[in-house]
Amino acid sequence: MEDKNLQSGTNLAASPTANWEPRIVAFLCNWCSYAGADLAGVSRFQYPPNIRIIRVPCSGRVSANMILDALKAGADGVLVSGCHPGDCHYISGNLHARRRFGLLKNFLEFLGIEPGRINFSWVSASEGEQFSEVVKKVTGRVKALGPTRRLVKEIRID
Amino acid sequence: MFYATLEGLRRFNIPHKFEFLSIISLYAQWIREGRLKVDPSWNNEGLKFTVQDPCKLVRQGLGDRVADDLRFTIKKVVGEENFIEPWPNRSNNYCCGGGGGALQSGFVKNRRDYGKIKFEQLKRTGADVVITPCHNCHGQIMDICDFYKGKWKTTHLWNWIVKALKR
Amino acid sequence: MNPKGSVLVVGAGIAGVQAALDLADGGYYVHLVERRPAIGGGMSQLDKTFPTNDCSACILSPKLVECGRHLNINLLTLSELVSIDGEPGDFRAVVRQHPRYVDTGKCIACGLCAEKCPKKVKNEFNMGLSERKAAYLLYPQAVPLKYAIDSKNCIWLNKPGRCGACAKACPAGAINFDDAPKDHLLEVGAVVLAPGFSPFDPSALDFTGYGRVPNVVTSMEFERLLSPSGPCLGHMERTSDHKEPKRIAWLQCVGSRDINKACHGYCSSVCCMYAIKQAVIAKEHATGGGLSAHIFFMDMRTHGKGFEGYYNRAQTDGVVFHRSRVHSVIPGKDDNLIIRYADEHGKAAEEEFDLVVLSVGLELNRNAISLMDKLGVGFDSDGFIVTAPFAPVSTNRPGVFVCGAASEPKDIPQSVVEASAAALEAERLLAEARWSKTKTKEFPPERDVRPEPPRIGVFVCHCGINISSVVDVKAVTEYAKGLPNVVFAQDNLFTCSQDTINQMSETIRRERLNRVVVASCSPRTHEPLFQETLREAGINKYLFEMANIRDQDSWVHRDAPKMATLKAKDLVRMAVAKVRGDEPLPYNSVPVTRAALVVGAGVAGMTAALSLADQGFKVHLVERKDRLWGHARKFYRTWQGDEVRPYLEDMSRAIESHSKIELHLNTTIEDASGSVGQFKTSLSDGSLIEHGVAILAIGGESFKPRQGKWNYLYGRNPNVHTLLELDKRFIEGDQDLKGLGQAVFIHCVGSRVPERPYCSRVCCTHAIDQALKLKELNPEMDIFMLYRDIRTYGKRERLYQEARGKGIVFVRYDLEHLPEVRDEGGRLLVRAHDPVLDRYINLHPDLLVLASAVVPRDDMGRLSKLYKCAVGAEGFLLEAHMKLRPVDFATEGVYLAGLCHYPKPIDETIAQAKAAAARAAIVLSKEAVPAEGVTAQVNPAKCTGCAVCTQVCPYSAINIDPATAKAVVNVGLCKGCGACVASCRSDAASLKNLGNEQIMAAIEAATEDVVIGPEGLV
Amino acid sequence: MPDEKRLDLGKLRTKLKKHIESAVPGINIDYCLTCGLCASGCPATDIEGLDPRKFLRLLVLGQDEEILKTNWIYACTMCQRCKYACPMGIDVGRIVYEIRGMRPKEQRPKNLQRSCDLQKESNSTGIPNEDFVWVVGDVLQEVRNNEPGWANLAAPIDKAGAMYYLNQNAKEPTVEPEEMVPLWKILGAAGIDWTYSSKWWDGANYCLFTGDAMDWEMTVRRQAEVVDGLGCKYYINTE
Repeated sequence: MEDKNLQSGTNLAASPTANWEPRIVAFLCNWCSYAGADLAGVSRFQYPPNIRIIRVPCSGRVSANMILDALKAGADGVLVSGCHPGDCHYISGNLHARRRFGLLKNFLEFLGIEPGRINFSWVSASEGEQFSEVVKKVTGRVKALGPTRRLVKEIRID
Repeated sequence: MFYATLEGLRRFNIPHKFEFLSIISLYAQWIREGRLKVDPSWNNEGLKFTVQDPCKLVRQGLGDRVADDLRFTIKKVVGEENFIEPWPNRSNNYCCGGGGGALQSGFVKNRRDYGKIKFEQLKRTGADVVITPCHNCHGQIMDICDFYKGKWKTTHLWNWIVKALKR
Repeated sequence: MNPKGSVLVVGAGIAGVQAALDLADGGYYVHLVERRPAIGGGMSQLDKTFPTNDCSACILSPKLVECGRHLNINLLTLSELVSIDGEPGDFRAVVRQHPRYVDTGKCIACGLCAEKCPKKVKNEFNMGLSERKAAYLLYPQAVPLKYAIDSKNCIWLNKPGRCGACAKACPAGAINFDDAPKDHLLEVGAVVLAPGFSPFDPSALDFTGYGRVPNVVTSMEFERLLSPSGPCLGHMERTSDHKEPKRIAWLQCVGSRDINKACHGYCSSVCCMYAIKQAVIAKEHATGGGLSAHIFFMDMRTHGKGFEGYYNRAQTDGVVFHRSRVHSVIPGKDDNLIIRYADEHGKAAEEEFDLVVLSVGLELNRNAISLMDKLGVGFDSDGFIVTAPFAPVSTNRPGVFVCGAASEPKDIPQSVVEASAAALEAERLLAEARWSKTKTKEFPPERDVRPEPPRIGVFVCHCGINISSVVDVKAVTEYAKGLPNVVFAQDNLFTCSQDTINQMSETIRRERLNRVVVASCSPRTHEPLFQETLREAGINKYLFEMANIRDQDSWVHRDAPKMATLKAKDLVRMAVAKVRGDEPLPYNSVPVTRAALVVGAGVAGMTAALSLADQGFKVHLVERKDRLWGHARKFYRTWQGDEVRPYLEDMSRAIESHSKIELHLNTTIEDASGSVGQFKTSLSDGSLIEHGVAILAIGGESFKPRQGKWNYLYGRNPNVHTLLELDKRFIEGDQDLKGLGQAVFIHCVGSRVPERPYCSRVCCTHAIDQALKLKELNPEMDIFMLYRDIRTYGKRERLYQEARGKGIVFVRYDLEHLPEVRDEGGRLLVRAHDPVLDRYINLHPDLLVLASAVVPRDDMGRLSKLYKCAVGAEGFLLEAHMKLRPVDFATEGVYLAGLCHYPKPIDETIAQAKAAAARAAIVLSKEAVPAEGVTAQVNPAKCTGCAVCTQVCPYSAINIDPATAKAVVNVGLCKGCGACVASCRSDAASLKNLGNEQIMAAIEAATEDVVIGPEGLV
Repeated sequence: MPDEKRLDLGKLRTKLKKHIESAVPGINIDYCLTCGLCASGCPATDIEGLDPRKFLRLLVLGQDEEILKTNWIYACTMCQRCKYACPMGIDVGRIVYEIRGMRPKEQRPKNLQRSCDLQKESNSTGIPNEDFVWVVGDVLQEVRNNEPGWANLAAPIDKAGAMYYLNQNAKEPTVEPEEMVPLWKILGAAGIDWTYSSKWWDGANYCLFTGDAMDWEMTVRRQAEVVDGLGCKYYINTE
C-alpha cells in the first residue's frame, strides 16, 4: 500500500530537500517517556516514522557526548525525553539531565547548531497523545531546518 | 375474534365443557391426517402468496404453533415455493391496524397511518396475494392496499383451500 | 491439625490463572483444573481488551506461558472436579482427567494430525463460525500447546478400526487411542473457584433475528470475526457473504436487564464497554471508506477506571450512540438488516445495516452448575455463586473461595483483583503451611560465553497481524540475516507463545547462540519472559535486547508501511549493535525486611493490614488522622443493606488488639527511601521504619460543590445535602426525614464533566439506596432522581428496579438541559426537563441531595513521589497496568488499594485491599528478591577520584574508596540509573550492558543508512 | 422549542396509575425504563402525538386528564407487540383496554359502541337471527342446485350433538353471503360433523374493543351456553 504522505526512502543522494526525510535519534527514559511512547502505540496515536528510539534507564543517563555523537553520525535531529520533574523513578536523574542540557544547548548554539535540532521534553507514562504531539512537532521543526550540515563526520569512500 | 373468546373464557372463568380451537389448527390437522386432501398443482403459473399473522390468533392466542400450522396449510395449498415469508413474522409480526375496533372507531387517517408499516412490509414480499385469516385484517389490509396503491389481492385462506381441494 | 500447603483452583480463565500465579509465587503448590484442553478461558477468545486496546493475547499469553511452565502449578487440563470432602485446611478432592488421546510428552504441535483428520466439526472456540477437525488445537497460542482428539466426533473412537489418519500422520507417534480417564486424588488446604461465565444464548429472543436472519451475530462471535486467530484471520467479514461490513449496529442489553423473555434482571456490567471497544477496533480494521458504527443502548455504563475517557474518545472517533433500545431486527435487501428505533425526539426512525451485533450478557458457566452442587456452594436468584457481605470472595462454605464472573458479571480488572483476593484468603487460612509443598527451580548451568565470538540470533514477530499488517516481517528477517555476527534469524506468528518460546530455547542450544534479539512488542511487558527463556537455554539472561517494532512502529505508522518496514530494519540493526556489546551479568538479590508499611487506615488500609498480619507478617499501619475508619466512617450501609458501622467496629477492634500490627495514629510520612525489600520510611512521630513492601491506601474525598455550575445552592440552603450528609442523618436516625413530602436527587454532580472527565462509579447506587431508605421511612414521599446514565452495574441493577417499582421517578438530563435550582423564600424550586415528553417540569423538594463526585486527596502527589509511583491523568494513582496489574505500581514492592486507585464501593475496596496484600505477600514470603542486574562499574585505571559521581548518585551507591582514592560501586544499592556514568568526565564509570560504547553503537546503527545531502558539509 | 406547558409536579398525584395497578395486579407500570423499545416497534408511534413510551410516561407523571382525553387509545389496537419484547414486560395494550373502559359509553366511538350494543342483542351487524338462518339456507340451496359435485353440501344449524360448533362472522351473512360457502365445502370435504347455532352465532366481539368488561363477559357467556347447549365437543373459531 503506497505511503500516503511520505516520500519513499530517506534522504538518498541528490534528492531536493522538499521530499527529504530527516533522521531523528531519540533517547527515551524507560519509566516515563518510553512507557508514554508505548501508550501512544496502544492508543494508535499516529506520528511520523523518522525517530529511532534508544531506551535508557533515565534521562540522567544521556550524556553530552551521546548527543554530539548522534550529530556526528549524521542524525538531523535529537530528542531526549524523560519524566516530569518529581516523577523520576531514580528521584533526581531528570533534574541532572535538565541542568546538563541547559548548558549543552547554549554551547551547541555557540557552535552554530540550529536550536531546533536538539530537543528536550517531559512525557509521563500516561501521556500517549502528548508523546505523539512532541514527535510531530520535533519532526516538523527538524524538517524545516533541512539536512544536518555541521559537526557531521564524513567518511570519504573513493 | 379468537382472543376475545379465549381470554374471555379465562378471565371471567366461564364454565364450559367444550374445547376452544382455531379453524387454522384444524386445517393443518386435517391435512396431516389426510382427511382434507389438497393439491397445489393448480398454481401452475406460480402465483406468489404471503400471509398476515392475526395478533388476536397468533401473538395473543396460540403463538408460533398456530403460525406454523397456518404456513403448513398455505404451503400445502399453493405450493411451498410460492410462499414468501414476511418479516417480522409469527408472534412478532406487525399488527395490520384493523383490530382493536380500529375499523369501526372511525379514525380513518390514524388507522391508515398505522397501516403504513404493514403496507411496506407486505409490498417488500412482492406477493400477488396476501392471505388474511381474520376478518379485521382482511378489511384493513384490503383498504391499505387500495389507499397506498398496492398490487396484491387480499383474501381469506378458505378460498385457496377450496381451489386446491381434491375430491 | 496442620493445614496442607496446597490449593485447588477450579477454572483456568484469567481469574483462575492469576489466583494460581499469586498462590504459587506466594509459597503454595497449586492444582489448576481446567475443563477445556487449554487454559485462558473467555479472555483468550477476545481480540482486543478495553480500556487500553491491548491485544488480549499479547497481555494474556505471558501469564499463560508463565502458568504453564510454573514449577509449583500442576496444570490439569480436560479435567473436572468430581467430589470434595474434608474441612478447611484439609480437603480431599477427586479430579477426573478426561483422555486427550495425545501423549503430551511426545506431541510437538506440528499440526499434521489435524491436517490429515477427515472429520470436520464446528469450532466452538470461534463460536462455531469456522470449522476444526476432530484432532484439534483449541487456539493458535494455546497453553499447553498440545493437540487433543475430540472423542465425540473422532471416527476411530466411535467406530474403532476405521480412519486413524492422525496416528499415521503423527511424526512423534503421540496419538494414543487407548487413552483412558484418570482420577487424581488431591489433598489441598483450600479451594478457589473461578469457573467463569457463559455468554447468554439469544436464540429464544426471536425479535433479535438471531439464528433466523443472516448477519446477526453475538458479541463473542464478532470478537472472533475481528481476531487475527479467528475465522477470517483479522479481516472483518460478515457471516453470510464474507463481504466487509460498512455499517454495523450493536444492540445492548440482550439477555440483561430483561425480566420478560430473557429472565435476567441483572446488568452484565461489561457489555457497554466491550461494544464501544468492538466499534472502535472495527473502525480500525475497516479498509477504504471506513466503517459507520452505531450503538443502541438504554444507559451507557462506562463506570470503570479510564472507561469514561474511552467512551468520550469513541464519540469523537465517530461512533454513533442512539439512546433507544430496538424492538426487532428485520431482514432488508441482499442480506442487510433494517433497524427501527426511537430517536431522542421520540420519532420512529429506520436505518439499514449490513451486520448486527447482539451485546449478549453473562451467565454463570453452564458447566459449573453441576460442580457447585457437589461443593454445596449456594446460588442466588440470578444463578450466580453467593458471597458473604464484606467478604466478596468467600462462599458460604468455609475454605472455598470464589473469584471472577462466577459470583457476579464483572470486567477483567475486577476479576484479577478478586483472584488475588481469593489467593490471599487461602494464604491467610494456610499461613503455617507456606513453602511446605513447593519445589524450587533449578536452572541449567550457565555457559561462559565471554571467550566466544558473538553468535547473535534474531527472532522477528508477526504478533498475529498487529505487526505484519504494516511491517514486512519477512523482509526484516531476511535483512537481519545479513547483519554482522547474526548467525540465525527467523520470523514467528506469536514469539511469546509457548511453542515459540520452547523452540527459541532449542535454537539457542543448537546454534550455540550467545546473544538474542527479539523484534516484537515492548520490552516493558515482555523482556522478563524472554530473559527467562535465555536462562533456561543455559546462557545469561542479560545477553538480550528487544526491538519494539509494534507499539513504537507498526501501531503508530499504520499509513506508512514502507517507512515502517525501513524503521523496523533500523530498530533491529540498532538492537543487534547493542546486543553485540552485552556481557553476562551476575544475578544479584536483595534481602527482604519481613515487614510491611500500610499508609492510611480506612477500610482498604485496615483490611490490607489485617490480611498481612494474620499471616504473621509485621505491619506498620500509619494514619494521618487520630482515629481509624477513614472515609467509610460517614457511610450508612452497603448496597446489599448491611450497616457499615458494626463492620468497622469489629475491624478496628481486631487492629488494635493484633500483636503483629503497630498502629501510628496522627502520623504522616516525612520521607522514604530504598526499594523493594529494603524500604526505609521516616514518620512524623520521629520513628524510622524498615519494611520490605508498602501498600498505599490513602483513600479519597467527596467533592463539595461550593461554587460553579454544580453548586445547586449547596451551602446556601440547608435542605441541600451531599450523599454523605444525608447518610449522617440516617446514621443518627433523624426522624424528621419521615415528614418530607418530596425529595429530589441530582446525579453526576462534578463527575463526567470537562474538569473531571471520569465517572465516580458509586454515586448512582448510593443515591438509589438512599431513595429506597427514604421510601422505607415514608412510602408516600415523592422522589425524583435527575440522572444522566443510571450506572447500577452488575447485581446492583436490582436496586434500580426496586426503586422504580416503588414509584421513584427517574428523569434524565444532559449537559445541555442542566437542572436549575432556585430558592423561593426558603422553599426549593427545581426546574428539570423530561426528555420523554419533551416538557419542562417543576419540582418543589423539601430535600435536595447531590450525588457529588469522589475526588483524589490533594496530598496524593507528594506521597506517591516518595515511593516513586505515578499519578494518572485524573489525579488518582496510576497502577502498573490497568487491566492485568490493577493493584501493583510500576515500582516493585509498592501496591495500592481503595479510593486512591479509583472511586469504588466498600466491597470492591475490600477485594482490592486483600489483592494488594496477596501481591505484597509474594515479596514478604521470601528471604530475598532478585535485584537489578544492570549496575554501574568503575574502571580504576581511568578514575581520577574527582567524586562528581558521588554527588549525582541518588542512592549514594558510589563512593570514593579512601584507600585507593578511586570511585567504587556498592552493587546492593545501585539501581542502574546511569547518572554517574553520564557525569563522569574521564569515561571511567560505565553501566553494565548500557555502557557508552554500546549506546554509541546503537547511535551509529540508527544513522547508518543516512547519506549526507548534496550541499555537503559546512 | 419544547411545549411550554410546564408540568407542576410539586405533589405527584397518580390516581389513574394506582387505579390501573389495582385493577390489573402485576402490570408493573413503574418498572418502565423509558428505553424506547416499545416506541420503536409500535406502528401507532407518532399518531396523535403519542407512542407507548409517552403514554406510560403520562401515567407515571400523573397527567390523568390528558390520558383520559387522548384518542391515541383508539390508534393503539391493543395488539401487545410492545409487551412481547419489552424488557419489563409491561402490557400497554391492557392499560389502553382499562382506559377505554373508563370512557362513558356516549363518549366512545359511535360505530364501535353500536357494534357492541348490537352484539349484546344478537350479533354485531344487527341482522335478525332468522335472516341469518334464511340466508344460510338460501345460499346452500343455490350451491346444491348449480355447483356440480356439491349436491349434498350441508350447513347444519342448531344440530344438537354435533362434534364441532362453528361460529360465523356477522359480515358474511349480512354483506357477502357467498363467502360462507368455501368453509362449508372444506368441512364437507373433510367429512366433519359440525353445526352453526341460530342464536349467538356471531364470532366477532366488539365489546372487548370498547373496553367494557361486563358487556364482553356477557357475550362470551352467551356463546358458551349455546355451545354447551348443543353439546358440541369443540368450539371452532372461524377465520
